[in-house]
Amino acid sequence: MMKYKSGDEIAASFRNRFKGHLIEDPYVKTFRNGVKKTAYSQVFVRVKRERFQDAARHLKTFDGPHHTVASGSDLGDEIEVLFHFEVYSASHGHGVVVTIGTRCPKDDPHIPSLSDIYPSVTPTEREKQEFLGVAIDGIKDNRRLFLTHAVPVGVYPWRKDEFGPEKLVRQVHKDPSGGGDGTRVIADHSPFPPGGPPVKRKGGDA
Amino acid sequence: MAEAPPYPLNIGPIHPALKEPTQFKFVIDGEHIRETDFQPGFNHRGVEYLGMKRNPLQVLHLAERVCGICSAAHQYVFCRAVEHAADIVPTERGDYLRAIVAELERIHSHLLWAGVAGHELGFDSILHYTWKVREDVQDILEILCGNRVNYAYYIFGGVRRDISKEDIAKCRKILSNYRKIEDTVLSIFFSDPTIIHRTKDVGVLTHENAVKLCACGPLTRGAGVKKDIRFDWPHGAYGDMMDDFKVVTPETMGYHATGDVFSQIVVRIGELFESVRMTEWLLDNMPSGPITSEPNLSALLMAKLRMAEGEGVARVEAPRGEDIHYVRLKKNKMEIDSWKIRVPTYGNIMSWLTMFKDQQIADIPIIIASIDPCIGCMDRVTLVRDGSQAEVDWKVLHDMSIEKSRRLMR
Amino acid sequence: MNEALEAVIRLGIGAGVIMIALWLSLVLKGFDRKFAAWLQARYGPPLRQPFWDVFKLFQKENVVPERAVSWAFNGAPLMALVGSLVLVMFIPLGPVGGVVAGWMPVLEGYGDLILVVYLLAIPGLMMAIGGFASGSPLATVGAQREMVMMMSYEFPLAIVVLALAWRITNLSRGLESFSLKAIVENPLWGEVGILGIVGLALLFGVFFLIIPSELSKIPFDAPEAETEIGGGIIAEYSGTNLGLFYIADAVKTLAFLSLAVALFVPYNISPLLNVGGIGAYVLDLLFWLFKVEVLYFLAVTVIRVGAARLKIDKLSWLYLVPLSALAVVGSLLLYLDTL
Amino acid sequence: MVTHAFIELLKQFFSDPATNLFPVPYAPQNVHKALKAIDSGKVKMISPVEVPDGFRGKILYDREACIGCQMCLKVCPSETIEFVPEGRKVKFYMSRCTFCALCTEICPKKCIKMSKDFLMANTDKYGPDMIVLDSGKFVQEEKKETPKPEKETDSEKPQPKATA
Repeated sequence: MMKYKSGDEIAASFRNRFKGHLIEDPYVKTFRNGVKKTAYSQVFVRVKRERFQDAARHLKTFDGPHHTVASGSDLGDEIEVLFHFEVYSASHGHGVVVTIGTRCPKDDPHIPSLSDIYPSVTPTEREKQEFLGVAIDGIKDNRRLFLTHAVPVGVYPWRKDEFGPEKLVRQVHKDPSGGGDGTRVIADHSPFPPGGPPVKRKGGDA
Repeated sequence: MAEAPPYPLNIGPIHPALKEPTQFKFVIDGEHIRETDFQPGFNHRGVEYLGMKRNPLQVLHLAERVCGICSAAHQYVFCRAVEHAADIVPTERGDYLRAIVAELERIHSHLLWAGVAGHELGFDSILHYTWKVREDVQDILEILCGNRVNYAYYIFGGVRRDISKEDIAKCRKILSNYRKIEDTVLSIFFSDPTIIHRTKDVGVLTHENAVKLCACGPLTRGAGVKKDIRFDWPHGAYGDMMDDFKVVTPETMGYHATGDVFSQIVVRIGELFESVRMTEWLLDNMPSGPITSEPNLSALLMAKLRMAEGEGVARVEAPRGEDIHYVRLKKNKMEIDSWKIRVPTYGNIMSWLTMFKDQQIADIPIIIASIDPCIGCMDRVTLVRDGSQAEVDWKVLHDMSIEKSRRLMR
Repeated sequence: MNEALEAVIRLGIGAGVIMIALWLSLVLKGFDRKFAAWLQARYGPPLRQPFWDVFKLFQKENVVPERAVSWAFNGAPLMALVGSLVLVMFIPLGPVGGVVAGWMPVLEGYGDLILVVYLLAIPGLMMAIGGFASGSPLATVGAQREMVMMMSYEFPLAIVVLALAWRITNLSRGLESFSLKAIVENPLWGEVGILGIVGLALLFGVFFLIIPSELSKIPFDAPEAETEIGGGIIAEYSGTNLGLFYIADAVKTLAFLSLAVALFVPYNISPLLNVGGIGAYVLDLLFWLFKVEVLYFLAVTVIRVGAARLKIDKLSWLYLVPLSALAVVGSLLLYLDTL
Repeated sequence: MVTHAFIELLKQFFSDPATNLFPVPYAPQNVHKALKAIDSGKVKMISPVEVPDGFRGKILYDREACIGCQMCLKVCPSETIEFVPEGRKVKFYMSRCTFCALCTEICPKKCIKMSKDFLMANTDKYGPDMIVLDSGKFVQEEKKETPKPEKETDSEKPQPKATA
């Protein structure tokens, strides 16, 4: 029988490996439910963008990482993308949810793709591109996934800044840039305008 | 007609094989599929965006409406995610009642799926049979939760209603009815020659692909991978059940795990009756105590949730597979700061596309149905397009419908 | 003068038969739907529902797709209906022999069983033409499947018909070999020995399984396959055209089931009960209706609700190999019986 | 070939159908005329299946007992409830209601509750039937009545704990 590592051991392993490249210290949350109080835990690891792919590779040293989804949020000046995994899946009671995340500044919104390491991330990476306006370098399929071409390029529903969808809430037909009806956007359904993802200048209101 | 084969064949956005709008683009050569592409997004409702404008108690009932079939699963997982973020501990009895509703929902969802799969195969009688049988479990859910579809049963810290003695008796009676029809259902699905002909070696997802593409739910168990979040990540009452119950795979039912549609039928029908046994186990072993750790809703909302700061991930084995929510709460902010839903169908897209390889057109509906797709869960924004002259404005549609109603009333 | 009079009388009878056939076929369809519903623990639509369906379809707009070949697209349903109605003229609709020995199909003597088999192919062929003319990939796939289906089931059907016709000639009473009249008036079951009965039973079994496929019913409805290709051949049809196909299908069902009754169970009940006169005719008519309905229930309704749709490759194989082989064995047994 | 499905279907053929033919056996040609006929007693309506206790249906609102604290507005997920500043009362737009019953639980005066009425289909979503303004005084009446024994639950009694 193989040895299963606990959440704390996984967090410690990331802490040692990526010392100096961590955005915040990896932390573990452990919960106990039910009558028998069986423990299960989740680990949050936030790594700087440069070492993000390494962190994803490091996760592979634990048995059977199962990728579920990437979530993301607008933190104000930065955009955070979190990839949620489970290690020791199919282990009957030893699974640990590991979330590895990275951040990128809004004036340089791109992060590396994990699709070479985990082939199943492509749909969720496509979703992050169109919903957060963050470019994924090396994505396997650059088209939009969920948003139809009725949503203008340059509007990202999860952004809480001027690229957010607030102006679309009532008037879908108005292009935020002014003219046009905004419904026919770009032929290849790319989530970004020709120049790449929108860049927020520091201090500017755009 | 003009094109020489291979020619494109679009299934969707509206097609009898699809119960919800989505689009498949196939390149076919005679009866054979050469290439497949998939375009979701026809039913996107922006649930996550809506959620970021509401407080957790409101979102609880929005999360429920992400999907009609696995609504309890979405409430359950959202509850857990907020509890993880806000450090609320559910009560023991609450955990058990939650698991009961989740398992009952699995029974109803798998019966529903079995019917839909039968319909896709042209076997409508199975649809009528399973849906007739499904009414019973819907009745239990109605007794327990109040309504048949959106249960509104979960709350942070536990559940909203307790189960009474007579309700337990009613549940047991209905569950024993399910035990009685078990053999009939198994033989209808596992030994019908036409069903076997249509599902064996169709839409194969190999073990290797299931692991590599991170498939989830009955799909992956059909391929022989024992992934089941109820047991892998033993949350709630499932931690107590780990010794008594095992993951259902075709092997445990006495079949080979080939990963084809037939294996998935085996897994789902097997799980259905496993869930019946699980519910009975939960009813037998239910601990006493309060059903929720914070019965006062206003205190829960204004104190605990408003003051909470943190993030949480929760996963639940919905009937269709793994359901995961990520929630981040900020202090002194009523609204949820960040929310991400991932539904089983989303996780299975990549596996789905490999399943169409070298299959026939006739296999398309059952392969689509085999992962139990829930496009409505996966897509989450609706866009009302207006302004363009070629398209009908919603106001015009609204006026037209009012006019029609008036005409009918005459 | 006499010939002209006879032609007029036949025309009148023909028109009457068409009317009766249209009405009866829709009533039988109503029964089919009702029984299917009961099998599925439903109440089902009222018996008059098929009439409402036709009535409603005839009111609806007839949409012709842009890419369709409109003359073929519009002509096919009409020709399908005409084909089925002509078929009705050649097949005895009602009890034959016994008290009413003189009663025969309207066009009796103008065509034989070979013609009937040809006419049976016309509605299916027309549906395939309509499907190809629709210009939609779904309809094209459906039409291709229909052609494959026809090629498959016509083969065992031909064997069955040939075997029966040959056996009738072999009775050496100077009967015309392919005459329906001869077959109906000389039920073979009483004429052959034990081997022959087994052979006939095999042939009847093959014919029984050809019924649902000839009528494109589940599990043999691959050309229409609602959940796969959205109705296939009829995917693009609407309004009157669809209504015509609907009626053509109903009439063809009636005709084909009457043919099955005429070929294999052309018996009357009145001699058994010793009734005479007009009562015998009414009784025989009811008995004939009963036979048709029983066959409808067994060969169409029960099979339709009790099985999943087969894939076209399996379906084609089923008719070309096992059923054809069974038909050949049945014919051989019939032959061995004469030795 | 006799399959298990055939046997089950034949069993169903000889038993009663499972459907409840609500409200009339066959779809009427004109729904409104049919409804009028039912109202006038010409046609007998087949009643819908009974709903259990605790069903969440149309909202009942005791306007008198309401103190206008607006807690219900805070939890309503779908903006069903509108605050009317005159008199500090609320009104409910039933066409928006999601029947989650959060307002009934958070109400400090328990002046909102849910009835078993679920037949609310209407052509006008702002029609008089679709806006709940006042459904009589039930809070006081319930207080007057002798307190009903609560549904007996086994949560208070000791239960055998889950055994390992």
